[in-house]
Amino acid sequence: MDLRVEFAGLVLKNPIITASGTFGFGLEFSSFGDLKRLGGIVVKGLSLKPREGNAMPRIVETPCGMLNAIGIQNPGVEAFLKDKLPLLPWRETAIIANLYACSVEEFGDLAGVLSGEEGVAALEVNVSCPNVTHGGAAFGQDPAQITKATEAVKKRCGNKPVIVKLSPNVTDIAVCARAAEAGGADALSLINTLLGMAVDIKTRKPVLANVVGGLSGPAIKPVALRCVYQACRAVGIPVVGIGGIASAEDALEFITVGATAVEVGTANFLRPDQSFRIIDDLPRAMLKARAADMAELRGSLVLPGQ
Amino acid sequence: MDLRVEFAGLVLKNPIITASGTFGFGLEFSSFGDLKRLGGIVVKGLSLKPREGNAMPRIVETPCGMLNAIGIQNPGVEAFLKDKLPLLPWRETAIIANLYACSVEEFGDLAGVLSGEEGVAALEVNVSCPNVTHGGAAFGQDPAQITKATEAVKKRCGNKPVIVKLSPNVTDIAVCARAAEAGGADALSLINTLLGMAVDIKTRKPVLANVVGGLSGPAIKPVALRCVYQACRAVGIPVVGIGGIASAEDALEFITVGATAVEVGTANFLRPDQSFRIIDDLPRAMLKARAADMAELRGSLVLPGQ
Amino acid sequence: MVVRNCREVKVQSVRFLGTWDEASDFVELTLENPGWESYRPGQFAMLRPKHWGLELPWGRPFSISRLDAETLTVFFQVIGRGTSRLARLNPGDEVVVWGPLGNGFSAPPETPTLLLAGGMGIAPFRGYIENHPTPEFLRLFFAHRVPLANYPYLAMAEKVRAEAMQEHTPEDLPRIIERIRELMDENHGGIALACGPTPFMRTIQEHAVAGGLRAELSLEKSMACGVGACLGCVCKNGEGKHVQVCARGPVFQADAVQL
Amino acid sequence: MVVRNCREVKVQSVRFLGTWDEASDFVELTLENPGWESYRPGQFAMLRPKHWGLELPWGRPFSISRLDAETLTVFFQVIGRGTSRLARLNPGDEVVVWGPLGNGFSAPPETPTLLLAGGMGIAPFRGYIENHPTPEFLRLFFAHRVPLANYPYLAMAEKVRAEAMQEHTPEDLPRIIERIRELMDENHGGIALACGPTPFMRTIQEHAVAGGLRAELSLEKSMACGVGACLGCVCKNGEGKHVQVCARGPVFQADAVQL
Ligand SMILES: Cc1cc2nc3c(=O)[nH]c(=O)nc-3n(C[C@H](O)[C@H](O)[C@H](O)COP(=O)(O)OP(=O)(O)OC[C@H]3O[C@@H](n4cnc5c(N)ncnc54)[C@H](O)[C@@H]3O)c2cc1C
Ligand SMILES: Cc1cc2nc3c(=O)[nH]c(=O)nc-3n(C[C@H](O)[C@H](O)[C@H](O)COP(=O)(O)OP(=O)(O)OC[C@H]3O[C@@H](n4cnc5c(N)ncnc54)[C@H](O)[C@@H]3O)c2cc1C
Ligand SMILES: Cc1cc2nc3c(=O)[nH]c(=O)nc-3n(C[C@H](O)[C@H](O)[C@H](O)COP(=O)(O)O)c2cc1C
Ligand SMILES: Cc1cc2nc3c(=O)[nH]c(=O)nc-3n(C[C@H](O)[C@H](O)[C@H](O)COP(=O)(O)O)c2cc1C
Ligand code: FES
Ligand code: FES
Repeated sequence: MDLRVEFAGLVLKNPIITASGTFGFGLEFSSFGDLKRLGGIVVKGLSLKPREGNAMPRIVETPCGMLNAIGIQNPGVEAFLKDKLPLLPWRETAIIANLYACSVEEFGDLAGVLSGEEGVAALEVNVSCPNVTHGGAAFGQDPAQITKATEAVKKRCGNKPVIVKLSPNVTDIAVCARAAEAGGADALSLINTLLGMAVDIKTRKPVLANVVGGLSGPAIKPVALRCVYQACRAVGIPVVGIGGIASAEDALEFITVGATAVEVGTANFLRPDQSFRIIDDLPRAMLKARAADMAELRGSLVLPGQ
Repeated sequence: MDLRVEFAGLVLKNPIITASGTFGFGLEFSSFGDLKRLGGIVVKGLSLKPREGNAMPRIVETPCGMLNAIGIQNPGVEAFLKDKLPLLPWRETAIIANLYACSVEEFGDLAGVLSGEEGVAALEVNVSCPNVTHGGAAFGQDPAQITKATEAVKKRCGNKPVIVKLSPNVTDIAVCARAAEAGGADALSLINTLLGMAVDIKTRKPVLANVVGGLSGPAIKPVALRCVYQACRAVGIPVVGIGGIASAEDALEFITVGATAVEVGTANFLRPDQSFRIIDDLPRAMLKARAADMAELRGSLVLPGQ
Repeated sequence: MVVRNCREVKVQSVRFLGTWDEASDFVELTLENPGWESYRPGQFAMLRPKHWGLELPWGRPFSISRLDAETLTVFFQVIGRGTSRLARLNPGDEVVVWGPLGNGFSAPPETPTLLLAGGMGIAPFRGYIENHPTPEFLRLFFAHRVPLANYPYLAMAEKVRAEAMQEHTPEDLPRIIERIRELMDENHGGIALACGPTPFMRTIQEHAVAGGLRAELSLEKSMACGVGACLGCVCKNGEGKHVQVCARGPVFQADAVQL
Repeated sequence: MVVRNCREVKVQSVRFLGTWDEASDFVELTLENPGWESYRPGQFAMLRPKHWGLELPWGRPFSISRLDAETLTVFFQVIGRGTSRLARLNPGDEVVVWGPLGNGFSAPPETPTLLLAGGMGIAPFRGYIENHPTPEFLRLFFAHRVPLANYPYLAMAEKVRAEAMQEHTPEDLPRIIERIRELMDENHGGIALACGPTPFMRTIQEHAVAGGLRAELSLEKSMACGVGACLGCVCKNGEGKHVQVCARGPVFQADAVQL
């Protein structure tokens, strides 16, 4: 069965991409499956300078999900290009850089650094980090900032496709989707995490040192699917669905409402080969949906009365 | 152990209230526990006229949660007052009416009908129903409408305390909380459901006839707790915490971040006596939190660095 | 056999005792009797194993298939997440049960009564036959897809006049429908009770309404609470009003419900 | 005993074989060996029963307590949602295992080696002792709260020089700390390996750093991935940089980590 998908100039073997922050730099998983089999890999969020991230504790398990407040710990974009990218199978699999910045200018600078890198297939612009108040949150929730950040990245990215990753913590996701499209985004990806919190009643302290964190995992799948559905109706550019995807069926739900590809995040923690297993299982799920290929399934949602 | 809580002129035996739409009119549960033991009962959403609600299917189970699109099916406020209220132990337990309307005027009218009813302890104003586009959604997401609806209810409610129930589907819950406070709300309750969706890939149809529905249950607890935390910091009026509460520990997490009482919703489906079991379990959980009474625990969250 | 009124319904935690055939997808699951003295066949129970945690927040509704002094039996097919976990219980595991729920079938004595079962719809009739005051007036018709050995049919056929038809191919369907209509016509003056998939029930409803025959239909909807509170399981009654299948049904007069 | 490099780590689904004492909260859990030929004591495994579904999305990390040709054993205490479910596995249940993970303790031959175990921190030393090339150079000190019979201590004490001290009341603590310091001083020139609760480790770290003694500490943090990808389990290294406990540890040189 042909599982290929094409969008924004990318050709992926299948629609399964690993989500930023949940698959490291890919190399951590090379003993659990052949990285070349993945549709793509979005690496951990990259900033201009190295970042140590937030204080510990940074993660907590919640019913069917988890909260994280990693705070974009990363070695910086230069170290990624020097130490990690050369080890990745970038000729065979789309390696997508995830850009984290706290200002429009920094986003532009990051795009400039990555624009000439042969091994980078596309840029994913994280305008939605809920963990860090300075910059991240403001960006993701303000349509004007989304447009500006997108424009800044588009101006400096060379010929790399630009995917803007949206936060769900907004009143109207369609407005944010259109804001990114207006800025020239080649595609959207969504959702990033929902802002959440947990308290340890024994100590009466927030479990996360950062107090609040991002909720991800199967718990949020219904919210993610709704957001992707709304975004797909709001814009003309391709959409990558993210949020709680743990099985091939889950992936196909997102494609049915209009996503072109999907990213698997928290499910990589169920077992480290989960993304590979989802790919293995795609043909079976496609038969269940009686879908000939991905293009036929995409956006084929049958609304009541149709 | 003294579990009493007082707020907005109400005195409750304990902080456990059953949430609207998940406990019917209370009577459905009278064989599973003594209704008089509950802190309070919020009845199913009431509208001026009877409503048939949405088409079927209306509910779907999701990981650690559920989606519903009941569409406020109810016999109308008059039928409630005539047929249900007299059967409830309203002298011993706070019976709280949940008001659903599609305009500011209707909210005022509903308050007018209920204002003189001895058996009604308080009014909960549902400005957040995500299921119905006409009216509900607009109200819950627009701070100006929240203020107006609150004012309209306050003007006509006689001496009944008014609790405004907020939707979490907004960019900034603090803004909505302050909007309700500005309208004269005596208390807030939150959260209502998160807007979500599910698709059956076999039929390629949305599982819910209404396409989208409200996500509730343990899955959303982290989001609810964060919203309650933010609302408690934003306003001076008491806050009732709602969202995913399934145990006494969960209830105490909400009280620790500042809630005065809580409502138990989807957990009533785990088993029909769950709210009674949570009350039974409160003293043990209070010991775990080393809390002397509810007032001492309320808002005692210890932030990092404190 | 008394109709239990709602106030007597209790939640109990009981032990799982075993299943009839561990390898099959058709599971006869036996629990300790939760202390119920009687029930009305057609009533159902909500089951939720204690160790389910939170992933599946709802109980699962099943027709009460048998009740005796010691045991409660339900008969189900593994179709999804809940039933596959129920089929893997270990002896001694605790199951939370609430019931008996709903209204149940009529059981008029000395009245020709036609039991129309489609597939898993056979479950409630097991106890119906065992508890009927005049079983000699009963007649069972069973339409099924998988082999008869998967169902408790044979034990039932020993007690009442019974016949079964298997749907091997879609072409068998018209013959089955024809036979149902014949039997309903023959049963004129009596009552027909039906439980099965929606198309099966629709056939029966149409024929009953058209012919003015007395019939009762047992409905299935996804259920969250099982006690009439959530309004998630409604169907339309004769006047087009939404009523809860769990509390006002699951059994409806054929002319008083829209399928 | 070779250090497995990361590329050899596999996810395997293996069968649960049994536990040592079904009624206890201290569980020695034995699984089929997932096909591992060797491991380095101090390394750990992530365990996730296949039937867990989605409620608990993370595996649970446990020190490898023993490994032989047929079996993999971990030793844990029931403390929360995951461990209580692990303690209730049924024989034949499948468990997904990934490992061996992390770096493990040094095992220099013919070197006086002091094993300092606090509570459940005894788990990795079981296999350490069994696999050491020169066990006569090992000495075990075990600080514990609950009775000794709950731990695999006695089996270990048969093989190496060992002593145990129980903390009955908080007043016992200074004596225990004193004894640890004495033993560490006596072991000067050798190496101390420690695993236990944070205050226990802090005592050892302080004494090692102050005295310039060679020591290794095995850390515990909540883990999601176990393979260095999520950055949820970090500690600060000597330079104050965040490093993953799962991938760069769990064993750290005492002077190269902040507790
Ligand atoms: C009153 C009543 C009596 C029933 N009696 C029987 C019986 O005796 N034997 C039997 O095999 N089945 C019976 N059913 C159907 C049975 O409840 C479902 O097959 C079962 O709930 C499926 O659960 P699942 O988790 O395996 O399926 P999933 O598809 O994983 O379940 C997802 C959700 O959908 C609901 N659901 C799925 N299919 C059905 C269905 N056909 N009817 C109602 N809800 C459904 C489930 O309850 C669950 O909430 C009855 C249903 C009702 C309402
Ligand atoms: C490398 C390593 C080796 C370990 N070896 C052992 C061992 O041999 N024996 C043993 O009894 N325990 C060991 N632990 C601790 C063990 O992993 C936890 O006790 C266990 O995960 C608790 O899970 P739970 O679901 O029962 O607890 P819950 O509190 O319900 O778990 C909630 C979450 O917190 C995490 N968590 C809670 N307590 C701890 C803890 N102390 N350390 C790390 N994460 C925690 C859990 O993994 C889970 O993700 C080890 C931990 C690590 C990191
Ligand atoms: C531990 C962790 C770290 C993450 N780090 C990033 C990040 O660096 N950049 C980013 O855009 N998203 C990050 N995310 C968000 C995920 O990429 C994804 O959008 C989100 O988790 C929802 O998908 P899921 O439910 O499949 O996990 C992170 C998520 C987790 C759980
Ligand atoms: C089936 C169902 C029906 C509901 N009906 C109403 C309603 O009529 N009015 C209202 O304000 N909230 C209604 N809610 C929302 C709940 O009262 C509650 O705010 C929400 O479910 C979150 O709490 P929970 O996670 O504990 O269920 C309904 C929820 C469910 C699940
Ligand atoms: S299942 Fe809740 S009303 Fe019927
Ligand atoms: S547990 Fe994920 S990095 Fe260590």
